[in-house]
Amino acid sequence: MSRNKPVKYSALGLFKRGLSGKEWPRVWRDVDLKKTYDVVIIGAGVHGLSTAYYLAKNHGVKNVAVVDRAYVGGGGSGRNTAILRSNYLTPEGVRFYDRSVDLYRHLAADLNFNVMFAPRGHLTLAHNDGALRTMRWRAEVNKVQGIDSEVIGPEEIKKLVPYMDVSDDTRYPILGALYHPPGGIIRHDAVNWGYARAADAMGVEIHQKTEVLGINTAGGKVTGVRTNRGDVSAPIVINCTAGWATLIADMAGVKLPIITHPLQAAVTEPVQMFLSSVVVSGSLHVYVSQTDRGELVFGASTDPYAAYSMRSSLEFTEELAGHVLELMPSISKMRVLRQWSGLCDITPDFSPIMGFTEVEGFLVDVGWGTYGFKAGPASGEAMAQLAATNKTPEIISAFDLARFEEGRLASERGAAAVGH
Amino acid sequence: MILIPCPNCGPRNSSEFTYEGENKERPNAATVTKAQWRNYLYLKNNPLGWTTETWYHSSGCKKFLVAERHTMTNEIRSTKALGQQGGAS
Amino acid sequence: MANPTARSPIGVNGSTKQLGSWEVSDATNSGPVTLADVSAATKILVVADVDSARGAALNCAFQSTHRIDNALIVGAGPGEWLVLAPAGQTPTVIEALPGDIGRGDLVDVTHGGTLLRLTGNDAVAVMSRMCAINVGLDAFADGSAFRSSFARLVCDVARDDVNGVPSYLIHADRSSGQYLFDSIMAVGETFGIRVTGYPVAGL
Amino acid sequence: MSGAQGSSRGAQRLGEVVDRNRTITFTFNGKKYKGLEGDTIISALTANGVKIVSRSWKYHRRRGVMSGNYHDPNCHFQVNDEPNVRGAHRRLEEGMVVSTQNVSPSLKFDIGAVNQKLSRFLTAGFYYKTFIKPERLWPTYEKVLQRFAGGGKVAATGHHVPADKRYAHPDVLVAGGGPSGMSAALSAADAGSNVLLVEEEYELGGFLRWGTADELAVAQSLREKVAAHPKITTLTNAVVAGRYDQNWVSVIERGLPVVMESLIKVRTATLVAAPGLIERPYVFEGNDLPGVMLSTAVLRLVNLYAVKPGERAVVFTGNDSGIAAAEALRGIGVDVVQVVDARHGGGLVRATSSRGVLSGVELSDGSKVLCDLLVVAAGWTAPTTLLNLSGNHPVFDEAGARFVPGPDLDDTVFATGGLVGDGTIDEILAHGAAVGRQASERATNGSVTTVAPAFSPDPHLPLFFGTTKGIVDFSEDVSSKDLLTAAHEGYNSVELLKRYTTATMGPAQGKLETINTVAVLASANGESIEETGTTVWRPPYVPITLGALAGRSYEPVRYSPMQAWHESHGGINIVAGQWMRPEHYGDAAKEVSTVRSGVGIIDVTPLGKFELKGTDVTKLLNLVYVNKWSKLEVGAVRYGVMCGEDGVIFDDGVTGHLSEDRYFMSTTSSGAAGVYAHLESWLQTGFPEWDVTITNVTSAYASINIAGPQSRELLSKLVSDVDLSNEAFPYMNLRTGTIAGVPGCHMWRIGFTGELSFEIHVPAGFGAYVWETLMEHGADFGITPFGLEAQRIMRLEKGHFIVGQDTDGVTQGFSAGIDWLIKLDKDDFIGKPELQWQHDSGAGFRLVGIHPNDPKQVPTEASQIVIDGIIQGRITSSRFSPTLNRSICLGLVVPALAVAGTVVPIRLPNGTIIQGTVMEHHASYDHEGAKLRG
Ligand SMILES: Cc1cc2nc3c(=O)[nH]c(=O)nc-3n(C[C@H](O)[C@H](O)[C@H](O)COP(=O)(O)OP(=O)(O)OC[C@H]3O[C@@H](n4cnc5c(N)ncnc54)[C@H](O)[C@@H]3O)c2cc1C
Ligand SMILES: NC(=O)c1ccc[n+]([C@@H]2O[C@H](COP(=O)([O-])OP(=O)(O)OC[C@H]3O[C@@H](n4cnc5c(N)ncnc54)[C@H](O)[C@@H]3O)[C@@H](O)[C@H]2O)c1
Ligand SMILES: Cc1cc2nc3c(=O)[nH]c(=O)nc-3n(C[C@H](O)[C@H](O)[C@H](O)COP(=O)(O)O)c2cc1C
Ligand SMILES: [Zn+2]
Repeated sequence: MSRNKPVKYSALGLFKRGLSGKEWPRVWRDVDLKKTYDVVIIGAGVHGLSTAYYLAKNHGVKNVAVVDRAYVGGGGSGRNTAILRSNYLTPEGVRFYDRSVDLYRHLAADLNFNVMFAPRGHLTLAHNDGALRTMRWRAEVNKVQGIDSEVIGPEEIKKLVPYMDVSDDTRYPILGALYHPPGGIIRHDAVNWGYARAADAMGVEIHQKTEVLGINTAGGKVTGVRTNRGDVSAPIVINCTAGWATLIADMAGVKLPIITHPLQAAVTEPVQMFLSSVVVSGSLHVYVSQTDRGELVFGASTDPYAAYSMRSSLEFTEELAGHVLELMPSISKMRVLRQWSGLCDITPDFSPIMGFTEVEGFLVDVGWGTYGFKAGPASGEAMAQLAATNKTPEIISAFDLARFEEGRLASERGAAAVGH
Repeated sequence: MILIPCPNCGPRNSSEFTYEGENKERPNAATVTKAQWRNYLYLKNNPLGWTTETWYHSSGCKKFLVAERHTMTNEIRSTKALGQQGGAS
Repeated sequence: MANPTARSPIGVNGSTKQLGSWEVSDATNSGPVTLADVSAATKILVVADVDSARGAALNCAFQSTHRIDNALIVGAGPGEWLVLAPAGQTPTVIEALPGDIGRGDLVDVTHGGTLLRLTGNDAVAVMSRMCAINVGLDAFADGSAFRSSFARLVCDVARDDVNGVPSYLIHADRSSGQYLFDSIMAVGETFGIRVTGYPVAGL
Repeated sequence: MSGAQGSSRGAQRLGEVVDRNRTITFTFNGKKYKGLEGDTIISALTANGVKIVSRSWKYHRRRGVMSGNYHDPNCHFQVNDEPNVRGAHRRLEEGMVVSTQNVSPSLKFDIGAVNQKLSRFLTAGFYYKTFIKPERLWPTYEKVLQRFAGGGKVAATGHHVPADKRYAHPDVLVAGGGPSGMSAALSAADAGSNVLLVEEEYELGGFLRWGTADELAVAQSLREKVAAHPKITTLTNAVVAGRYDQNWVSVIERGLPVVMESLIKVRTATLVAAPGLIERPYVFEGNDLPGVMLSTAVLRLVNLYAVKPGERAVVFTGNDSGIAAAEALRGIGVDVVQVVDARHGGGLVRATSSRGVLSGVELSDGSKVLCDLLVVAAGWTAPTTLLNLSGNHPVFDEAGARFVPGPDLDDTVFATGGLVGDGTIDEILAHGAAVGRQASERATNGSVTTVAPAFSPDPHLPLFFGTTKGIVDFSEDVSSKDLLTAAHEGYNSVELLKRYTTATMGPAQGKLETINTVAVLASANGESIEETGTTVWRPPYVPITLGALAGRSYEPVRYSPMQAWHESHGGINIVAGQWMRPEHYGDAAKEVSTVRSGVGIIDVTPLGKFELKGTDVTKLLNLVYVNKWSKLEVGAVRYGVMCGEDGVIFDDGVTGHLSEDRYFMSTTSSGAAGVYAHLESWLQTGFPEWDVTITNVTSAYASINIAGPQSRELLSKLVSDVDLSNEAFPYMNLRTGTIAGVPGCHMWRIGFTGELSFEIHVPAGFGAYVWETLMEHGADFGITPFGLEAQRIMRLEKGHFIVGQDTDGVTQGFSAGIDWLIKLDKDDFIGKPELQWQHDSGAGFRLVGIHPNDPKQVPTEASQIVIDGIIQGRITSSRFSPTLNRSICLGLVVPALAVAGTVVPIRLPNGTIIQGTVMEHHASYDHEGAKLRG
């Protein structure tokens, strides 16, 4: 097996190559698809890639293929608004996402790839007292778990976001916000590429333009996958396909409680920095942050009906603009540059599904809905452990598939109106 | 904005409707097992392709209707009022 | 005890007159577009099977209007009619409604709704800023009706021209009356909209 | 230099659009200039000899006019408080304050230009490779990177001036008002269709506007026909910005009097795309120097504005547009020193500079020519965006060296003009006319019979990049070298290349740079352009202001009939969903004690109210409520709780039996709409045979709760036709009668406060009158109006839970302490299986009353009950009770703690732990209900 020779990225390296004009080596290799792997991971999003990375790094399982019908990060992982936070509502959720943010914090060094983690602070606004009560609830659950999360009032919000209209004569007055200083944004593509590069360096193969067309099973066990590039056998197949998760699971005869809804996003043209925090308003269905390039990145809630269409809609930008101008009327002359859409795999309890299915060796890491990017590292770490040890790690035990039939829903529902 | 041909009102913007999703048969509550009931509650088809689903024309005739929609193109090839045979296309 | 006074959800700016128990504006303005608050009008909701005796007797298809004497019947929904008449005529209107109530209902919703009349040659321009339905003069002819989202409210809208001038009756939930009125006034501003009083004709 | 002096306005041109008699004064970077009415910012600056108009984003290179149209990436300015104004499109206005964006300290001396020196190190994606360690320094580096952010500034003080959006419903919408678009519009209109014709520029005519005398004449004649046609509505300075599902099309009108832009939402039967062609830049060293311009930019500047873009010009061309530009330049007195025609073997190697602007060119024959203007005419890009957005996959036409519409065009979308092919004016007009007729046919009768003449691109040279490296994406400062490096590193598909280098991600969104990007990548991969493909086109076609998208805000507000009274009597509003209602009138505690000792009234109009009529109403009630309804007598009311199929509580309320087949249901205020849809859903989809008609009468009645020991006395002053005595009208009953002379009022003996109380429902028009009358007659009793807060305190004293506050998204029936209500012996009801299983397992939290041991401590709502680090419950409601003079709470706790007398630790937000005791009952006040029944 050919190993990719990793070359360390550094400012010095950049300088030397700038002088010598020597090219950088490839981020990951283009190799032929083999007939057999120890593990086949479907989906080269953050979940598939991080699972592969931790399989190789933490468990020495390196004969792994990550296959994707499109390109690395072509799914939700390449089209999400890259908001990270750990201030969830349920104790299981808080613990899990906190682990993920912690891994993100040191990911650049771990992967030797600058993922531009920016903990700029995360604000969830409350416009009525029901919402404010939910914010308090979240804050208190968080504090019990040691997460930095506090309800703050309009004056403090104004200090963090000077462009915010916090006056009380608006249609949706801002009564307060849940403030979560460690929350922030990250350069999502860099995370995907960084994981792919680091996994590849340890021997994992990344196969783009490789579409899974079927799952082979025998006697209740998975034996491999059928792809547009031929059959591949593997005793373990992990479904990390988010919006397409039920289509893959159906191939294995596994039913998942998931509905696919498009989620849209948009960016404006860049302007000089004026917004450092991430601002979310559940009641107004909008969230916004400003990237280092100066664009505002917007998101909202999912489209109201199930679809696999990734087309955009006009009403999305209309609603978004209306609502964001309620919050920041002064940005009325900024222009929306581009809008796009991705697919979200929504579960009944707004929580993911990680673990075993009734088909032995067919594992799922799905149900990531509108919030799964931030979970990438922790779920990859846990799924790798699960695949390598055949045991469910404690940190994800609340998120098993059986919980639906057994009536143990892990409800993030209360706080999930716009759950980024 | 997709256009939904309401069998009562004619073509209307989808923003006038509430999406109800796949309509599932309610199991008999007297005999149902947990597995069957939770299947009814949580497991819905999520096809890529044609799907049959219920919409509620909440800002129009206030009637529920059944539509066949393609989940990739959002094309709607038929709608019918509940309990009605044919219907608008 | 004094006689009880009924008020519209829309505040009156200026002088009022008494119309039965209702207090209404007595302004008489004209302009390229006018808006009148006719919330005091009698409003009866009839629900019946379309092919029942009553349904047939109302003689008014869904999405159209039909006049019987001074009442305007609006085909508001499939098997659902909104009967509009001058203020204070609830008992007479109910009395005059043809056909028996079978399955279905008849409810006096006079107090549950707000009713506005938007009139003028520019009225259609105002309308086209507030709802997605094609309200072009040909597409939505006199005697037509629809129920749709209007200023983001669910409204029943009927075209009921006055002396050949386009005119629209807009019916919405009473609690949003002031909001609806203010919204139309704001949109109408560029067209020189004027507020006028309760029409003498009564609706 | 940016400060260059002297006018370069030439003699009158045939198609000139400026008014030489009207001068406009404006400032650019603080300096005063003059232009003419009709000038764009850029034509005026050029007329003033200003060559350097901006700095590039990353390397801060000097930039001048390039494409000279709306999309020109070098011509973005800050104008007054507006960022990113398109200077090659926006017309001058008197007193305009124009400045360069993103330079410090000035356009002339821009410190960022040091990046040019570093450019070999700042290759695409350099930041991914650096600033990795030490981690703690990254935030500082990030701040430095943010200084790169391009674009103008927005002020915190601006505001949103709402523009009305409007809807339009033409039969045919034509995007583009060039010859093909006008021709299509005319023939569609002649065929009887209503046509909306939308043109991005200020006038119709397309490329004809800067053409020859003949072309100008054709344009004029078409314009006149269009203007005279009654079935054509024309919008200029408006743009078709997007095409969405089923021909839902966004059109932006610009330059309106008060607002900048407004949105028209068009549902059109058919769409004709006639956007013409966009000239594409050519990649070579020095291609972004000020003085290097596309031929159409030159044609515009010269023929529309009579401006000389330089003194000594070299023209590099692969088509007739370069020849036309040379002609125009000569016509205005520019010295065209050489025309290098690629069709005859000419080649361009690089452009050279002196003091930051173009000074000469080096040609492939080795010659060097001095010049201050290099005109480049490399070829055309078809702006296929509207087709891509319609689901079409354009295909690459090798010979024509551009994309053309693919065969999979939606049958309601048509294309004509330059987008489809090249030809003489007559051929363009003929194709436009045929397509216009097709669009009309499809719009009116569905089937298309007209056959359009064959029309395809003429052969064009594939001039994408030359032998030297240059800029590919001008707005993102991405060079062909960057692209090659990235492809070599493995970012070798268009999508990865785009995201890694940011090519095509800037304001022009690929309209100028996609083809060259793809061509460079194709060369790196040894593939064809077709195989390489393009990135995904997305809306909008051009950027749209948030203000236009937002428009006027339609956020319905609901008021009760008594709102005016509340506001004039000190009521402080609270937003409760769509409703505005008084939270209190100054002192909620005082309102509580007045009610407890005398009488008070509260406006509860927002309560959901439905009239249910029919022979099967009890069946419906039995289905949706967890309790039983068959034996409810006429005149009685009953409390009920509704759960979902998952057993989770979603609403509660009281329903009364008015007469034989008529019931009156009330719901929570926020639950009303949901309950209505829920009931209709079961009736329409589950039990269509049931005879039940539901009428929403929420707003038809003003609802007032009269509460307090003296409520009966007060009400009896206003009611004569109903016996209000306890015997005749006991608790949990209803009567209908006349209040204060208003007939048809419902009176219910119920209340949320725990006091003797009457909830009255009065025909809404009389609401204010009845309220005022109650206040008047209550004066003797010291009556008080009370708001939501007093009611919340009293309901908590009485131990009533609030759905959504004391319950949440997973609280099943048996968790709320309503075991007595849930009738598992009923055959069936919504949620029964789950409730049965919850009953059997005893799972889930339990709602209990909790009294803090320190009666002065009021634990904040949401305070957690934590034992051994594990969350065991939380406070859902808490208040200081003025009646009991102590703090009281409701809370959800694990079953083990739900035993009266259990002491639980409550963690306050500041971390302090206080103790609370679980109570026997939810109610802390009058648990037996003696007051209610009195
Ligand atoms: C607009 C938007 C905004 C979002 N914002 C946030 C946010 O701010 N914070 C946050 O935490 N989360 C956010 N999310 C959610 C987040 O993006 C996803 O949950 C997450 O990226 C899922 O990652 P994944 O690796 O599981 O799946 P994906 O990244 O979606 O990857 C799935 C992959 O599977 C591949 N695939 C599918 N079918 C096949 C097949 N048959 N064969 C081979 N490959 C296949 C696809 O090509 C795709 O690349 C957002 C999502 C969207 C759409
Ligand atoms: N000689 C030249 O300079 C030249 C230049 C371009 C095209 N041509 C020829 O002319 C023909 C083109 O004629 P035509 O009528 O197709 O194009 P055109 O370029 O004359 O007109 C197209 C018009 O559409 C407008 N437009 C583009 N996108 C728009 C949008 N989204 N919304 C609103 N308006 C939009 C443009 O502003 C332009 O005025 C081609 O055959 C080509 O060979 C010649
Ligand atoms: C955080 C973030 C920032 C983005 N910024 C830009 C941008 O500045 N310019 C741009 O053209 N697209 C931007 N995009 C959108 C992408 O171009 C693209 O639309 C998105 O990844 C979805 O892919 P698709 O449009 O190819 O389907 C951004 C996307 C994300 C997730
Ligand atoms: Zn309908």
